[in-house]
Amino acid sequence: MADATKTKGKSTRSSPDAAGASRNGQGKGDELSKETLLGLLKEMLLYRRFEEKAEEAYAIGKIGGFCHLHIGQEAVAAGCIKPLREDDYVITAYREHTQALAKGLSAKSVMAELFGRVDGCSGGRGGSMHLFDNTKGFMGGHGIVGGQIPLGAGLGWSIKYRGGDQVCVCFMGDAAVNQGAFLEALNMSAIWDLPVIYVVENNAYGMGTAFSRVSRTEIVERSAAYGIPAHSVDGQDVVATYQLFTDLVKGVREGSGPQYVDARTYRFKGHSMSDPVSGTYRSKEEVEEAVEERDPIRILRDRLMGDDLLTQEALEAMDAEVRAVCDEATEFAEASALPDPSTLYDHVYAEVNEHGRLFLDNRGGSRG
Amino acid sequence: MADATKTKGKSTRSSPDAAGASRNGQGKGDELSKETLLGLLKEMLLYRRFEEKAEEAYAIGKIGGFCHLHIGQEAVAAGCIKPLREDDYVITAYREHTQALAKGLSAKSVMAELFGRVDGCSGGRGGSMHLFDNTKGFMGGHGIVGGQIPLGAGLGWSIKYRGGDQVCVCFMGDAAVNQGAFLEALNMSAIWDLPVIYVVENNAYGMGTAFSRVSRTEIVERSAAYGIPAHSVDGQDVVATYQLFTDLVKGVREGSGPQYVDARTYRFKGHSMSDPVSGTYRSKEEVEEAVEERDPIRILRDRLMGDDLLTQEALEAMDAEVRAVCDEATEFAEASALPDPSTLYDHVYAEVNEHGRLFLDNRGGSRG
Amino acid sequence: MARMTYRDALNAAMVQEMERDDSVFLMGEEVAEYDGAYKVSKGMLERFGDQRVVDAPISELGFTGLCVGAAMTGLRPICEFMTFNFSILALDQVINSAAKMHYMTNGQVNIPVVFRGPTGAALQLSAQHSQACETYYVHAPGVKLVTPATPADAKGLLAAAIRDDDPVAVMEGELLYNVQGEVPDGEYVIPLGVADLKREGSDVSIVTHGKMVHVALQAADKLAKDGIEADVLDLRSIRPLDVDAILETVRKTNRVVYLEEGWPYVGVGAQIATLIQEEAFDHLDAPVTRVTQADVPMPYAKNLEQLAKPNANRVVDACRAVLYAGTAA
Amino acid sequence: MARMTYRDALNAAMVQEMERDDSVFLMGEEVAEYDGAYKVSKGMLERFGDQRVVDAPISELGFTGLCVGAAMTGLRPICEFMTFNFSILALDQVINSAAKMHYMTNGQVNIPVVFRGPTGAALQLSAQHSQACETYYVHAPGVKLVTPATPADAKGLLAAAIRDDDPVAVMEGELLYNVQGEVPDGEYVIPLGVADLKREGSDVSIVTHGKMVHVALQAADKLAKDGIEADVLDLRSIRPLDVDAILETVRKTNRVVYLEEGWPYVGVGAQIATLIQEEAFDHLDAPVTRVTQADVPMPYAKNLEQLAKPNANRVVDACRAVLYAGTAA
Ligand SMILES: Cc1ncc(C[n+]2csc(CCOP(=O)(O)OP(=O)(O)O)c2C)c(N)n1
Ligand SMILES: Cc1ncc(C[n+]2csc(CCOP(=O)(O)OP(=O)(O)O)c2C)c(N)n1
Ligand SMILES: [Mg+2]
Ligand SMILES: [Mg+2]
Repeated sequence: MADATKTKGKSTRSSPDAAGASRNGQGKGDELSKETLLGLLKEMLLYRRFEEKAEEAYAIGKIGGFCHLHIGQEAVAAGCIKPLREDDYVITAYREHTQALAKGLSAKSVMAELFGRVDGCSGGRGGSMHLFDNTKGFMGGHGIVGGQIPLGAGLGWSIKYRGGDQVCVCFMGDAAVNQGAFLEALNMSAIWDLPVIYVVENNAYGMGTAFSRVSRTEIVERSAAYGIPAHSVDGQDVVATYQLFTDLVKGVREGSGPQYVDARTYRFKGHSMSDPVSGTYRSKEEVEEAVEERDPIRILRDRLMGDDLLTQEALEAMDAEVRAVCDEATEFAEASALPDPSTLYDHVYAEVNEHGRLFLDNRGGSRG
Repeated sequence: MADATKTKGKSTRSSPDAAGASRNGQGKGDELSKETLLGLLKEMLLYRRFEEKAEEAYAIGKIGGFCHLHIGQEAVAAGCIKPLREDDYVITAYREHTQALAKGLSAKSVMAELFGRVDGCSGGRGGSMHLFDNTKGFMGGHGIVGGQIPLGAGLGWSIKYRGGDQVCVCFMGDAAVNQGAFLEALNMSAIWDLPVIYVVENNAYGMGTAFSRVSRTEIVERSAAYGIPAHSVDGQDVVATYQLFTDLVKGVREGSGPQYVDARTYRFKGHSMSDPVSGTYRSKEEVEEAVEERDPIRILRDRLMGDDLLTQEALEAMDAEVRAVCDEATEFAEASALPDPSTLYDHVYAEVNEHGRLFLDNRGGSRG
Repeated sequence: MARMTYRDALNAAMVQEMERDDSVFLMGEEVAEYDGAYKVSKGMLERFGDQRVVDAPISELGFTGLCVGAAMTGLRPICEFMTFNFSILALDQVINSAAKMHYMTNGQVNIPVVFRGPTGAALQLSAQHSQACETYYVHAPGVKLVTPATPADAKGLLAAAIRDDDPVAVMEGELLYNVQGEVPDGEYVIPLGVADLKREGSDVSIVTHGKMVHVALQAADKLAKDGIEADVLDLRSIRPLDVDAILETVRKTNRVVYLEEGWPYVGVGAQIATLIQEEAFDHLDAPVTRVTQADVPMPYAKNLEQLAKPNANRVVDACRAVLYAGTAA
Repeated sequence: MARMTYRDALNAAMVQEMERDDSVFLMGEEVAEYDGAYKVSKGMLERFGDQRVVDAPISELGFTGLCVGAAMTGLRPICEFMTFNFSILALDQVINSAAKMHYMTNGQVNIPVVFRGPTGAALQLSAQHSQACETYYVHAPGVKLVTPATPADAKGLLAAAIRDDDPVAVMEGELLYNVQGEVPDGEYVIPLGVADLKREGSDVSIVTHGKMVHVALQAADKLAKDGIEADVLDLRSIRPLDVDAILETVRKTNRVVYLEEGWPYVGVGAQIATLIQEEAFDHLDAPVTRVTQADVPMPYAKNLEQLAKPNANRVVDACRAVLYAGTAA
């Protein structure tokens, strides 16, 4: 993809324009240190191996419910999140395993959550769609399409209210831009100048519906209505994404106000584990071509090898390392206990008020 | 106002561009027949006198609840609705007395509704905010800000589904564009090419909130996100509005798909009868200036007198005539009976199914 | 009669009604090209074309409102929610438009819309995807609600819902779609508001609706082993309500357990229990007892989820309790 | 003690808590420059500035979600709905985010948000503006709900709601804002979940909440003239519920009328009636009887509206009915 980064709309910042973008993109790409580049590769490899493990575990019934893999989209997670500080916020939808890893959650705690175990990052109560770690600024994991967008605005509101210089990155799928919550949250972010970067992970489909069937316009055109600068990036190019976000995060930290990013990517797997990879809505060929040409890991690997920054041996060593991390995570999850049944009623409320009893029962009685 | 009509965004139709608009506007204005012009004046006078009567009746407790006057905005009702056929649809919010009159409801049936009487257009059940007349294509009268927008899309859907050439005009206030329903309805209208004209009655305030405080962008910029052509018109200029709508309605009837209009207007009265005309949110001076310079009736009157199409005597005769209509409507309303108490439970459902009783009681019992 | 799944029975009802009446169309997320998220609308796009089987954007409030608007003109939309969980976003259009319009217009406008899709919990879908939504649909007058439990009821009730001139919610169950059963051939319409005695007994009444009918039948089997015979009354319709059928079983057994999959607080069971004590106070030998989901958001972990859901053993215990029969051995 | 209106008592509670805790802010439509649609936040903009008293766009779903998101980080938003009618648009954020988040996160995240504004009917506001919304807020576990009836309760309960670590809905009444009463000075906090016996009697219990407390007291006065003494129990808090107080009055009088302004079907009264018969079956000498809004969308016409609303005479009749005392002369 030639133009890795484009900026559109009333950009009030120093973001590169469409023409400059690819130049800058390439130029700055070379500026990233070898360490950073190898770090990004290793991250993405970790995400990939982690989800392959999850896929296996799902197949044998160790993981239940819905399980939405991010395979193919790893560069968006690494590129958008790695430029953040630990105290920055990330909030997202239900396709969020790799985003959680990117924000610093351990593979163990995420895998244990997928297994529904007590050591999971949500104590086994949340599952795949509701990963949370408050201490790492990872604010979930939300299952209602678009529901996280106003929440993300609220995280931004809180930063501003407290006078902090944190940034909130709020992810959503392309289909979420058709939810009313999108309008309401973006508009409030604009009028109150909230430090939020809204990222559309534009994988071109919401389940079986191509975005072009539910919109006359492009994703990148959706934020101008509120006066929020829009940027487009090739979300398979982790370097371009990382660079764009390094700039955007810096700008937002310094007070640029909300930003909007169309990260063009592709989902290599089915919508969820119960959905075939291809079907009536997209052909096997389409998927195969994407896997062949748009694999973010392969793209970075080839580039690093081409630039003599990576050898086959080094790659294999790296892969072995992340595989070991994932194996260990799986063992950890397996060994972790199921939640204690006596905790069923915990955390419905912060406390059960001593003066009144809550209605907590499932035998039809009224007492807790 | 020099540029009475402007068109913006991806207009795919023959709508005049910004430069041509004012020329055309003026040009075509002269083309309206004397009869049409006098008819528009008389309509607006009727709306004004009608609402002055309503104001009086409210003051003495004949009308209850919320009552939102349209005074100052009459040209929008006349200009947008008079170009329609009887079988076209109008759907709108709660500031809709004059729109109902414009769509052909009698002053009697509207006034009786405001009085909560059985001869009201909604049988006294709806009141000021819920005027309906199915037979005239007047589809209400809705009280939830933005609620009517998806309903309007549905009316458009129905026209298209049935292969008709009707048009639906869906009104909303400026504050309604910040509701998520706006995004969802406009987007669906765009992708399905529905025959709907969305009109924002842009009176610059939603209750006490200036639009500029809840938006970084202008009303007219809000439809491009969905690929719907946008038009701006001076909503105090009934001629410009009428002409724009004559064109738009023709276009939509012929298949142009949805359109979006920013009708710039001003509310001369308080938000509702319980709200003072001016207050912390807008000064007395601001209102006085608008009343002085932007009264749609005065603007048309001056123009007609300037063009020797109207004399003072003719105006007075016209005024006397519409006053008589309103007096008669008030007497009619006064004389109309309250709804029969035995009808309280009618029309909750189309029928009470004979096989099962509905739960219809207010004494705590379970029987109807 | 033909043996078919609940899924196919729903499909058959929609096909039957769309063949019969041009004003019926189906709109919802993934209903057309994808054949429905749960394949309920399989083959319908091909059969009826994309004007009548329509993929909606993920805009629940919007397409619900659109369907209600279309219904104002006499069309008969079937508005599918991928699951009712997502329809909470659309409640304003359900309550403020669909439920109230007929009344506000003094009967000028009917809203013959159907809202359908699965409600309640499937397996380990966690808190936001496991909610039973009956209460939100029946509190406001103006909407009807049916909850078919079997393939035959699915066909007959959905057909009736489509023909009805009022808004009708049809709440299905993801876990019911594969259930098999005998379904009458040809046009088959079950009037709304008629309960169905799914099993006859005389000692205790298990009153229930929807997916829980199967749990109630399991419980009745277990009870039968101990010589306790239960009436299992499937309400089928929550509005309108078959008050006579409820009172009849109460008068027969004098003991009632209400079983529902949703939360207890202002659940359907609360309404039915209140009704029973209002209307048949002197016929009750024990309080109407409810078995419901635990009053917690649905947890993901398998063991907690099982604990939170009602099951046959809890129903058995509740029946024994109202019979003052002690817990099962 | 000072005599003040309910409106001023709410204002006092907000001012008190905002002075005390920087993390509290108020957001809603018209709350700042306009002093609140019902002037509840009068003077607060001037006092606290526009970062803490914030006019929101008409985006109920959005600003509710924003408040919940802010609460995830420990802020304590007071989210005002101009009326709860409009909050139906926001229910997804109330139910799926606010109510479930603490549980889904295994207690990592608290949601100390307050939702407040008037609920129920005022005068002739017609169907879409006259809805009592309690049921929608208490069905799902995770949200608390209080319904102050007097100025003192308004101050004490709102303060408690703001200090509470859970989402708390505070439902007020447009028709209550001008009610006067004695209000304790200084910091005044009423614990959530404690009912208040507003009048003592021994013959019959009128249990109620919110605006209807005043109707119940009127009814009790009327009954007293016939020598019938009623307990008037104001629940004040619908979740958590003061079960002990309810059972105490039931055990004392053995006869209960539940009065509420909303619809009967799965209303709060249904829950309370069910609870009472579950927990105090043997203490009931008559069915728990409900007086509610008629099961119709609220009509505009004055006479129909009056017919649809509960009133003291209907409460009197219901009390006489549970006393088997025939109708009043
Ligand atoms: C409000 C709502 N409607 C429907 C669904 C069911 N659903 C889950 S994911 C999904 C598609 C979302 O697509 P997109 O936003 O593009 O994200 P992606 O899955 O491609 O990452 C749908 C319809 C839901 N979870 N929430
Ligand atoms: C969803 C919703 N929120 C709030 C209100 C209360 N309300 C009624 S009118 C109004 C202002 C609307 O302003 P605008 O859309 O500009 O229309 P205008 O009154 O100027 O005609 C508000 C906030 C409402 N009716 N519905
Ligand atoms: Mg997508
Ligand atoms: Mg306005």
